[in-house]
Amino acid sequence: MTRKIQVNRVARVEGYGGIQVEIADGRVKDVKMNILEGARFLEGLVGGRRFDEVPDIICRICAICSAVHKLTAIQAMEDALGVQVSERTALLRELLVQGGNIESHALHIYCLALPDFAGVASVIELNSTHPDTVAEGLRIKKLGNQIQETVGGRAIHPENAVIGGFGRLPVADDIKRLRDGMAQGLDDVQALLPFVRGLEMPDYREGSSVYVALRNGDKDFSFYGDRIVCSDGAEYPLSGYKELTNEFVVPHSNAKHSRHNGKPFVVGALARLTLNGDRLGGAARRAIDALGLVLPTTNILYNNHAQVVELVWALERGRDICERLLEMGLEQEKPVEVKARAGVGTGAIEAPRGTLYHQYELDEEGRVVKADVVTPTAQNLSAFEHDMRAMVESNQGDDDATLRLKVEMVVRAYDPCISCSVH
Amino acid sequence: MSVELLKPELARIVRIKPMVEDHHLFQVRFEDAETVESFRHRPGQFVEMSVIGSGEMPISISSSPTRRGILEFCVRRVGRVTNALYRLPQNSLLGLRGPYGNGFPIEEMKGNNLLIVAGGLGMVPLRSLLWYALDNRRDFKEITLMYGCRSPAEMLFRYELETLTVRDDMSCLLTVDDKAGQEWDGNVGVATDLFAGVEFDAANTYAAICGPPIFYKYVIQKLLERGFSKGRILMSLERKMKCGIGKCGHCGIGGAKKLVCIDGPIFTYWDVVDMREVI
Amino acid sequence: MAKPRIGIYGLTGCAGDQLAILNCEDELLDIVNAVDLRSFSMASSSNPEGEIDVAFVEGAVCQQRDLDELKEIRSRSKLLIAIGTCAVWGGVAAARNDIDREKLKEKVYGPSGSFLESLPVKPLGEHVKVDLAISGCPIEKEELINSVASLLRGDLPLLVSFPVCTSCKMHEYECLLVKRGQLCLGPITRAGCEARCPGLNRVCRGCRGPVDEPNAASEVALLKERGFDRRDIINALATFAAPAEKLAEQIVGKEPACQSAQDASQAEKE
Amino acid sequence: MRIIKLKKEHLRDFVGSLSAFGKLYAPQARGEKSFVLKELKDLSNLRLDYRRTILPPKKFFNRPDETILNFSSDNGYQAAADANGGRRVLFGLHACDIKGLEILDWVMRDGYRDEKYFQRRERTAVIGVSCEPDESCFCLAMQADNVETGYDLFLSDVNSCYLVTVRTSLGDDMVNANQELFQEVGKDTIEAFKKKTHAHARKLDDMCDLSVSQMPELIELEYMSDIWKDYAKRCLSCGSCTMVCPTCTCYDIRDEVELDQQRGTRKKRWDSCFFPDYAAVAGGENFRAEAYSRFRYRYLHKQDGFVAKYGRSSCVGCGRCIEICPAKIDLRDVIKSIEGVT
Ligand SMILES: Cc1cc2nc3c(=O)[nH]c(=O)nc-3n(C[C@H](O)[C@H](O)[C@H](O)COP(=O)(O)OP(=O)(O)OC[C@H]3O[C@@H](n4cnc5c(N)ncnc54)[C@H](O)[C@@H]3O)c2cc1C
Ligand code: SF4
Ligand code: SF4
Ligand code: SF4
Repeated sequence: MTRKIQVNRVARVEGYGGIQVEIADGRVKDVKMNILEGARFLEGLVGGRRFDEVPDIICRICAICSAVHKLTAIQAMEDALGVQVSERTALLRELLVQGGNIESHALHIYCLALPDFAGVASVIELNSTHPDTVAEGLRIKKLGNQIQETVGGRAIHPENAVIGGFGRLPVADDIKRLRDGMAQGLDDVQALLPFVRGLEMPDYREGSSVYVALRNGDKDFSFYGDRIVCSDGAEYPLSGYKELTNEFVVPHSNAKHSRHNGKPFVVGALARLTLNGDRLGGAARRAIDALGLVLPTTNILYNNHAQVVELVWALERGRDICERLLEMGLEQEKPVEVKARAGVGTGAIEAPRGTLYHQYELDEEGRVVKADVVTPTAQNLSAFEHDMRAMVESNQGDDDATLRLKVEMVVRAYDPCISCSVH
Repeated sequence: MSVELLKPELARIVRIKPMVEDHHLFQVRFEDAETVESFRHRPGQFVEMSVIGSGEMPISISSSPTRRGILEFCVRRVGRVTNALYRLPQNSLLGLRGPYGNGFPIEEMKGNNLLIVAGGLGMVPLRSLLWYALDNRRDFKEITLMYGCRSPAEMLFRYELETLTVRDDMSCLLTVDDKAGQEWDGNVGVATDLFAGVEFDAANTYAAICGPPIFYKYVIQKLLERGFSKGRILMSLERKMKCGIGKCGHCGIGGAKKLVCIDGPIFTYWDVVDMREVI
Repeated sequence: MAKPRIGIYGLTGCAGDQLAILNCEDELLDIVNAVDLRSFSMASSSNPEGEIDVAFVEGAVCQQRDLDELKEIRSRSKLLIAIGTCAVWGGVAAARNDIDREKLKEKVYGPSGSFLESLPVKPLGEHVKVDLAISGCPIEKEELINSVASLLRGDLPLLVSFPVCTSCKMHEYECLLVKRGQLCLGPITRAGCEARCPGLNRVCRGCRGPVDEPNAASEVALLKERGFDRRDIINALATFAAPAEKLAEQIVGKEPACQSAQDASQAEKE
Repeated sequence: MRIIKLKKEHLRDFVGSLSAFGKLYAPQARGEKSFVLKELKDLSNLRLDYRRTILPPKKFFNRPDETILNFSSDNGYQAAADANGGRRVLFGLHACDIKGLEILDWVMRDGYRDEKYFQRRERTAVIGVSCEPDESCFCLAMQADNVETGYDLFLSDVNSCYLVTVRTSLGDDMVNANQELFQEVGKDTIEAFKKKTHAHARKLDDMCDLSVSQMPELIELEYMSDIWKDYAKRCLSCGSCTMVCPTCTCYDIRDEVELDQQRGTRKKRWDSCFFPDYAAVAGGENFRAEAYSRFRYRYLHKQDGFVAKYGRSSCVGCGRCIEICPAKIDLRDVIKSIEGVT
């Protein structure tokens, strides 16, 4: 007897993807994450474009992670063109990354993931059962957008970030406002901790267990890094990301898959916490305890918890960056002048969903010869399937609807960004 | 008092009378009793009418100043604000400001014959003049109305006008381009056909005309043939308007030599004959 | 009055316009309370669909699946509103419809990607009737909220139709084209963004698509006069609204439309 | 008339003192090569070497985009509080801009007097400063190189000092509040002033070979000319020239309703006769559907219609539209094309 679990369109995720599970005679035969989102071939489309046009185009890969796409592209271009930016610029960029991260994590936790646990269809319904939580969540989400608007010039596709710096720097008053918002955000997020701790987590055996993230120096917990580290002990320089990802095409998905040593691996909040979590202090450390989060875990559903911890961290880190910027002062500075030249450059930043890589090869005129973008969701797709399989195997006794919800919860726990994965 | 010239006053739709398709007559009264008392207009003037929440538009006052208290507007449903107006039920509130525009030069016209020539929706501003003249019958000599529409079903104020055809103190000539299979035993043909068989004392007559752009061309030609001097042909013009008080610029004609909202909407043919972009 | 039935859909795109809706943090709950939300799969797992009054559709048509979905949505929607530059003009994905899809696929996916099905990228209006177009990459929150408020009344929204230069002037931003000689598309781009980019010292790249009557020929000519590389000009025009602005290339390429264009092509020959 | 002298070293002190008479606005740099009139918070930002500001002073009286009314479905329309109604001092306006304001006054007074505009005007002090023309200026041809009224004080640069013409009682108060900064005008200064004035006039004259005396007739005669079509091919209809013109006043009105459908605002925003929908009415009729007819209309209005109505062109020769046109259309060239003198 074959049993089929099918989800035509996974809801509460960005983009268009479906799930197909086939169980034959008690054995899980097939698990597929069908990525149905159309391919835009953006890597192909930027061919021939001048270097300075590329970040604005390529960030359109995804709205939710547009800030980090833009900054990763900028980083890659600066790498190729040998551009060094000021400390102020670097701080503002990190603030922008945090803004994107705060918005994205808040969106995912409060609007996309929590409804599952509360047994409702959406944040709108959640609002009738948990109005305070929703209000807090939307406030934090809005703060994330305010940061992106203030620093990036727009909440989505932040046009202010350019190669060499920023078009126009925010003024001190703006930064003060953000700092105060961050303090409020830290208050708001507290109420979430006991709530999330109390959630009932569907369990399953043997999820994916190789975690990958960037690592920065030897002290920081950061979304930036100088090397790629894997929980199986492997390490790569940023420019060696292809040895990690080994992207390949599978016929049921418009997005490529990645495997490391033939095995799926996981990037994202849970990976970052597993690998670098010991570097966390302050409110984030306390949040781990408050959530009762025990690491390492192979249950990807705890990625939701990890995102909560990172949200706390981002708010705290964001506040510190603001303080630092205010100390430094915010005199206007023009973007560093950039001269076209040939070269290859790599950029890598931790996006909300995991490590994002951009690489560009430029000709002497500074026009793109080759572009490569590897997104976190694409890296995670193999792991999606692995974890869904484990979830189904562990919960075969459930009826179809429950099982369907559980596999969907696995997918949602990854906080997939399907447009990103295809691009 | 508010310094904001563009501020409308509240008025209530007391009655909505569907006339022909997509043309309703709205009977409206100001909310404020004092305004009801103090509001005075001349035939040919218009108001800026606001549908609260949707926007504002210029609409001619279709009732005669001699019938006070309730103002009548005949509005054709054509776009955003008119559509919004049509959604309003009876008894709804509206915004009105005005009256604006010059209106017909009544004082000057008194003692003369009056010829009114209307085409289609052009009857709307002229109705005010018609009833004004009929209510002050002794001020005018002969009164003639010529009104043409495409079909009987499009004739505005048909019932009202048909009652005028039996009056012996005026001559009311109605025509349709095409019976279109509808009940009609009047004239068939374009408005200018009605000139045939009518005698004019052009030197002692004022012609007031209003209709679609093409209408002006033919009617004016007819009037000139009949010896009307350009200064005695009065026409009502329509242009895009936003403010109605001569500031927003949209209704300029002839390089804004004239603004339809304050210099018009009533112009003599002489006023505009040499002006660019008029007809 | 019954609440209008609304559906929010995304074809191929970055989801920026759906996110822009979710970014109305202060208004979101008011909006959804005022409507009967029939579909918004990015935000809800309960999507009863059925007949709807207003469909907001984001993204461009990039594959047969998009087209089928679009037609299906159209068939049960009274009003179909294209939201975002992808839906209205094609967006970034439509920049190079001149490249054969098979070639692009090969370039990005290699030989094993041959299963992928892909169409030249087109805005919605090329395939179905679009009742209203709210452009922007992404749409502007203000314009969205105003539009929804108008629609709730039963009025068609009033959208900005003048060019970015006009906004730029109202904000008194320094003109990057005239004063700094940069390649700005503001003169032919539809405003509504409050000239965001010039305000950030960045040229307008035309992310909201062209105005109703863009004089693209003159824009190209004046940019050439200022010494810009033809390729960069054409690239700029083709960034967000290639299906519309490819025209410019044709106009200028074939017959110089105006004096300065003539001069420019003259100069090129010499 | 009272004319006194202000040494340049006292300028800053004097300007600083003006904030006692209202919020002080003065020309300051914007971007790399532009200037704007904005609130002067730091005296060292004052830039009297400016040629022209991006927007003319009309922006203070006729705002680019403002809420004029608030409405609610049961209470109707209420005038919005005037956020721009306070006392102000505009320091550093050039003669052409002062003339521009005077022309604006005519329009705002004509027919229906725009009270809100005049309240703002009356609460605003205007202090003029003499200027150095650049290649886009042609104020002389437009009779706006000098103004006799329209200001409270006018500062004429005479080498190391300014001659200050006191025109109004308010100007007098401003001077009296700072008596110690001013001196009587000596013979040397008078001589220097004469020389400077003469040189200025010569310079303007040399720069400007434009005459507009027969424009109304010529525009009328050339109404059907291809000149309009030729220029319209280049014109982008970007609206910039009308936005920056000191005397262009067109605006659009729109309503914005809130989500609750109960409340909203009516807003007024600058409009331009270059836009395709400017003269378009319901049902698809457009009185100026062609780009060239819109291009022509601007000249028809400024150089013909306005002359017929007010006896002079509404152009003051400030050169803003010339400087800002991305397509490099120079109003003087258009005029010369019509005059056949190119
Ligand atoms: C002096 C005058 C008197 C008028 N009298 C009447 C009348 O009695 N009955 C009647 O049905 N119509 C009359 N009109 C025309 C009426 O103003 C337009 O039909 C109406 O403005 C259309 O508005 P809308 O929002 O439905 O159309 P849309 O096409 O959506 O127009 C949007 C806006 O543009 C402006 N506009 C559009 N068309 C016109 C126009 N023809 N004239 C002026 N402004 C316009 C208005 O501000 C309008 O709100 C008159 C016009 C003028 C100038
Ligand atoms: S910067 Fe660009 S948008 Fe602004 S006025 Fe100049 S050309 Fe127009
Ligand atoms: S200025 Fe141009 S590119 Fe920037 S947001 Fe506006 S339309 Fe888009
Ligand atoms: S038309 Fe041009 S030069 Fe004349 S006043 Fe206006 S902006 Fe200045």
